[in-house]
Amino acid sequence: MAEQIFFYFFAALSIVSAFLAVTRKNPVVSVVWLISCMFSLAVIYVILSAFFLAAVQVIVYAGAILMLFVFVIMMLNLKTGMVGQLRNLGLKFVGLIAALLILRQFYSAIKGAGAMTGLPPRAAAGFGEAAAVGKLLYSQYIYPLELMAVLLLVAIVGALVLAGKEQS
Amino acid sequence: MIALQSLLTLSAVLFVIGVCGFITRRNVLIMFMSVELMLNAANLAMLAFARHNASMDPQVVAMFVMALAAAEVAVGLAIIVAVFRRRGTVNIDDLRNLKW
Amino acid sequence: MEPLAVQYDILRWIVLSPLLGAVVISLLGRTLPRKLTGTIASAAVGVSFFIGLAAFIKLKGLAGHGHGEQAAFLSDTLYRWLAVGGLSVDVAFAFDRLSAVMVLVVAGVSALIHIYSMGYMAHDKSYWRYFAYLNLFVFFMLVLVLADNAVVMFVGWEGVGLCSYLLIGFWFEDPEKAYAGKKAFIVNRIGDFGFLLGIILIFWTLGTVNFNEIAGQAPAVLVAGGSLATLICLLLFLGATGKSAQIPLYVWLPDAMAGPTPVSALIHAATMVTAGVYMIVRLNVLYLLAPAAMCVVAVVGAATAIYAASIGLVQNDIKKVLAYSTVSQLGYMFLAVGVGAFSAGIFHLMTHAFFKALLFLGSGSVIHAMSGKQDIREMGGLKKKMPVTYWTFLFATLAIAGIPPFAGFFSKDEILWKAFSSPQGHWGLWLIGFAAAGMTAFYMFRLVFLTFHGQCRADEKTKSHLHESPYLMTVPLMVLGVLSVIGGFVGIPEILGGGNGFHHWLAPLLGNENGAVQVSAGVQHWPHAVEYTMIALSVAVAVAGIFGAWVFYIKQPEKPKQLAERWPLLHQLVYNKYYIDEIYNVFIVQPIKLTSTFLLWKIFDAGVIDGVVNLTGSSVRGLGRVAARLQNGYAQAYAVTFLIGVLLLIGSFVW
Amino acid sequence: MTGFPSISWNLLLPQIVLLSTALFLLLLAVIYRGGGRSRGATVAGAVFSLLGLGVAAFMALAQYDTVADTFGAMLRLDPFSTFFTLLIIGGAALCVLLSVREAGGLKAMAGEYYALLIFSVLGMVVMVTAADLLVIFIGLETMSLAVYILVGIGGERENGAEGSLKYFLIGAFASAFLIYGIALLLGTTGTTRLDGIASGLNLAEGGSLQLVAVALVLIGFLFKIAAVPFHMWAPDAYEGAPTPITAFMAVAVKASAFAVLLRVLNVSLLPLADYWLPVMWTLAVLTMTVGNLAAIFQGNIKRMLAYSSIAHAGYLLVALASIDPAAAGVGNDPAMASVLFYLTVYTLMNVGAFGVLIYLGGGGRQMETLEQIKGTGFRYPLLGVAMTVFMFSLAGIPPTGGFLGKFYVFSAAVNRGLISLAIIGVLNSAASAYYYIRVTVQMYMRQSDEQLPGLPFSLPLAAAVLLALYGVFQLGIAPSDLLTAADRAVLFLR
Repeated sequence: MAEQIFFYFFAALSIVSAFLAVTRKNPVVSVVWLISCMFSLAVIYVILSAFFLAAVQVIVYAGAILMLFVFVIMMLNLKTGMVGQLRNLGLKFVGLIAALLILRQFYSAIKGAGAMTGLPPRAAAGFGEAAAVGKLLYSQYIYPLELMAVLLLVAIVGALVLAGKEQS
Repeated sequence: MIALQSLLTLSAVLFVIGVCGFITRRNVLIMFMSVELMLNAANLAMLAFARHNASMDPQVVAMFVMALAAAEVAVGLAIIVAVFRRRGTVNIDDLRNLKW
Repeated sequence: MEPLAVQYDILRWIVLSPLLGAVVISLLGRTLPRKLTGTIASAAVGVSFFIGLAAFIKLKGLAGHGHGEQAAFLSDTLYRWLAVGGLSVDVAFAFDRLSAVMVLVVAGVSALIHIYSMGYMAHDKSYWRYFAYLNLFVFFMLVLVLADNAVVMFVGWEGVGLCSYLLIGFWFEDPEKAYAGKKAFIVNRIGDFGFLLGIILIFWTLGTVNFNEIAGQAPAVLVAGGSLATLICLLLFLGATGKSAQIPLYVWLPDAMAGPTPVSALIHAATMVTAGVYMIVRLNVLYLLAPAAMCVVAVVGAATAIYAASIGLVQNDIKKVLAYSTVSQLGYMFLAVGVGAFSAGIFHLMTHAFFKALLFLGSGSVIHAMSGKQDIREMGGLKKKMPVTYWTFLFATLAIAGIPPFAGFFSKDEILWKAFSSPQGHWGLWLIGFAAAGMTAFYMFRLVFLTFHGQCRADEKTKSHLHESPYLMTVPLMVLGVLSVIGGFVGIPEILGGGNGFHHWLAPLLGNENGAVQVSAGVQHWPHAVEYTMIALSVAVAVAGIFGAWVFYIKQPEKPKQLAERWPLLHQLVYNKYYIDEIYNVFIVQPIKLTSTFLLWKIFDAGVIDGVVNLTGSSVRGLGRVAARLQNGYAQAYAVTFLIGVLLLIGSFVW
Repeated sequence: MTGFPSISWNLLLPQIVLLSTALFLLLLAVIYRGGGRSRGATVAGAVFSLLGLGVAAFMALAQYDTVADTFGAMLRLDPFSTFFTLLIIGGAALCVLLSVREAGGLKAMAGEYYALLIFSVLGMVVMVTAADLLVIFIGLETMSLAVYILVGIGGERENGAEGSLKYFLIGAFASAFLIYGIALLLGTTGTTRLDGIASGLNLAEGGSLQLVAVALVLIGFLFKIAAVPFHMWAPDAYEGAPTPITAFMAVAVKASAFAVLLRVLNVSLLPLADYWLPVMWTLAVLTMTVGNLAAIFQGNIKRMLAYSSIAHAGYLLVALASIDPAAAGVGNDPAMASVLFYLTVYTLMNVGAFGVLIYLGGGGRQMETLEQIKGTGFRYPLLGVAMTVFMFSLAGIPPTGGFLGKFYVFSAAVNRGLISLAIIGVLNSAASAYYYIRVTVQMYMRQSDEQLPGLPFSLPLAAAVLLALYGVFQLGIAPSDLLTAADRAVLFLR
């Protein structure tokens, strides 16, 4: 019961935070709301017994990724919103309608998945803990893991190439 | 008991909020943040299924998605910085030298 | 009955020899002396001709040695080109009775024109390039006529179009000529689209693209008169109208006269433009299964014949007259195949190749002498200065006018007779052909009289340069002159005491003759008197045409001017080619432009239109505002388009 | 819980070689940056890239006939994957040849340029070898990130950064859809393995969620091949990118995405053929038509080729719409084999066309628009001839490979009774001749307004153009070897 209350509270919080994150004028405020959203999700992860992932969510997303956003916003000195007139309002309106229709499609598909209703009452021991994730990562998923290392290397090189000091 | 459908609905709503943010905001940084939101929605769906199917695989995949998000952010922000240096703006509406 | 194929390995050299010539010339052409370049090119085509002759003799021998007289042919398979999923296409050549005629005509006339070109182009700065293109053209043309399946034929078909494009635009510096080349190319693409679809449909219905197999299977598989057979034939005919300059795709041919004159003779008179006729005769079994399509062919042919002839009446450019005359004569050939007289079509194709090549080469000789002037109003009296040109030109003119016993008489007469008498014929078709014959005689003799008779109207400078052309040019003229006289003797009709050998030679390949396809209506037997009357009538109309021209242009040269004054509107209309180019522009080119613009702007890539909108000015700017909603350049517009795609794709999956 | 998967290292050799090459190039970049010798970096980078690609190709060729799984069947090596590995490496090698001048302009960044190029090749090879959606996804992202950066590399170009940003933003957006699809598919079928997905599909129970998932996954790949309406990023990214990278995107990125699409459709989604075949039909028509119509209006040749590459994706989608679900894995399906053949020809003719364009730009005078190339055909005869051949091949005129590719695709469509689709396709290709021919017309039949400069000879560029020229003719005149290989490759697609 408590689980349910927690879930609904944080679900609501995450939706509100997400909504505020994409609607605030000031990008810094947006980032703050996004952090709030990610924290809420981390709580939900815990409810889903994904303990390790919840930790990673906080550390990587809130701690690293969003801080990077703040850093760039500060560096480019973009604390205020955009100036100048809004363009393509009709187009954006069409986009919003399309997005809502897609949500409808998702929702009816989710509802249509009738047979799978409740979550199992209790996860197995050790489910979602670091050891379980780590074991899989370093055995069955060793190949994608190595690839991910390459991907991160590409990202580092790329960031250097693009944003590194221009050579004169 | 939390229904799987509630979790998936939450994830779908977050995903679509991300989509809406992406198509409406002019600030490329916020557009980019919206993409992060969409990725989070996908992760939520994954973890819900992990719990529901009592399978660890979706959790591992979610892990990969987070790593990917980190890589994407590094590159994306670098591109944004490069654009800002050249054009002095992060307003997507002002970036239309390439068209037609 | 499967025809008997006899392997004959040297067949491939008919085709490869000009290709080799083209390669050698394009690699070494810069360094070789001019004479040698021309000789290599001519020799390469000569080799093709003589191998063709050898193959012809061999084929005749086969026919006489009881190998099943019906359908023996020589074949040479190089390699398997594609073999996938039930479709196998070989690069293979077949030398049967039809391709034998075509090879000899194509290679023979080409060789003569090559020799002529050595004289005509002697001072051109891009001599070697010209010969390389010319050899390449002959290569593709021979591929076209020797192909044993439709796909290889299509390669030749596209190839000749390509070379024609290169050769029309030969003097690239002139933008008008470049435009003519482009026009030819694009009009031909429209036709080729039909041809390719026809081939794909044939493959789909018959499971093969090999001509022999098509002929063997079509009567069993396709319903005679069925819509599928009709569709295939109409698509193929669309291809033919493009290549052979029939209504409505004839517009490119008169403009194609921008190319050097020997090119006009080779490509736009003797060989390439007849490819459409050849293709229909090659697939005659299919056409016999589609009477409706044949009717279309006949009507289009007849309409083109008279329409082009009427434009030819008033043209003043010597090459333009010949160009319209070519379109008109091609119309005759389609009239013939349209009424099921396939052999008559090929017969006329052959004689036309002789006399029309001769006419073009003769006009080239005149233009050469006139220092490049082409307007017949500035000519006159050239008879004395250029006797060889004059006499050969006169023979060819008699041939095209249909005066016995010149070559054109026999072939044209057979077409007219068949248009009248064959089961698919109609007296109306005959009447049109008959009228066109009179017009032809008139405008051709108008050309002869204005060019060679009367007083010379050229300025002094041009006059002083007037001379007969060198031997390299006159010898081909004489050879073609002889052929224009005697070329018709292979097909003298039975009623005039001949054996109509030409018809019997081709008969085994023709579905209505060998019984592969039963032609619906029974053959009606006409009394001899009718046939004699028809012959007399067609000779009479030709003579009348000549007489008319004589009256107008020799006896009373001021007559045409009077006519022009009396009916100025009519003269204007005809003189401006019925304003057909303008009508095309307004009704076809512009609407296509507009439609594509509209579609793009309204539905897809609105940004493209922004440019168009800006160009067309403020009148459309109001509409442009709508377009601005989807303006390209805005990344979010891309995202919205993407999103709509997502919506529709999911929608198509879920609902 | 499964243990550590068995690994056959030798199957990984091409990937290991590519990875080592990329790492070595990074090292090289550091060394040269210290010395400030930009020319050395350019040449050495190109040489080692080619060397690495060559060795990798050799390794792949050596195991051409191998059919094996490794890493717990996350990778599947078969003639299909090897065919594409070789195609991608070949295309990349040609692009390296095209890059020499461009990389020279990057000065100190040249090393990174080549390293990123090889990294993205590695990503593509992973994509085409993978038998697991997760691995495909990571390969795809490796490729994409590297290409995003390459589009924006070098500060001098006017619009590089803008093209890169647009490509990146829309690309990340599309990736999110793909991930969401993978998440739903993983949840509903319990696996990311391609064959597992096929058996996990169960339309009776929770079917619509699976269908949504499949649609989202397909969208992710359709984005990469620039199918309309997921195409709008392509012209901007192509125009903004350095020309060799444009070529690279047009050929290698597209080829690898098509490989994945073929594999996913055939291995995982065959039970849903009734759903996706009509979708492919519609997309094919849209993609061909929009690509061609838009290309007609372009004055910039690079942008024109971008739209043309969209149109070509449309022709390839015709083949996808003609796949015979009954023939998959049992008999040879001309539709699928035609994709392989077409992509090979397409790679050659596109690289060739871009190569000529790059070569023309070598005289210190910009050569990107139809205006600028006026009269170049006579000034530079060999380039003129080569460009003409490539344009004719793109327009599908025999005897070039482009004609056979189209013929093959359209006859596959007719073979399946999709006559209207074939008619639309042939009409499109007839219309496309208009804008391809215009390039030739401009080169040969218009005078240049100014004196055209002499072009410095460039061995790598000339080599790339000549190789492409040879290939276009070879595939038009004697294509049987490649056809056989393509036929055989698709047999293993299951």
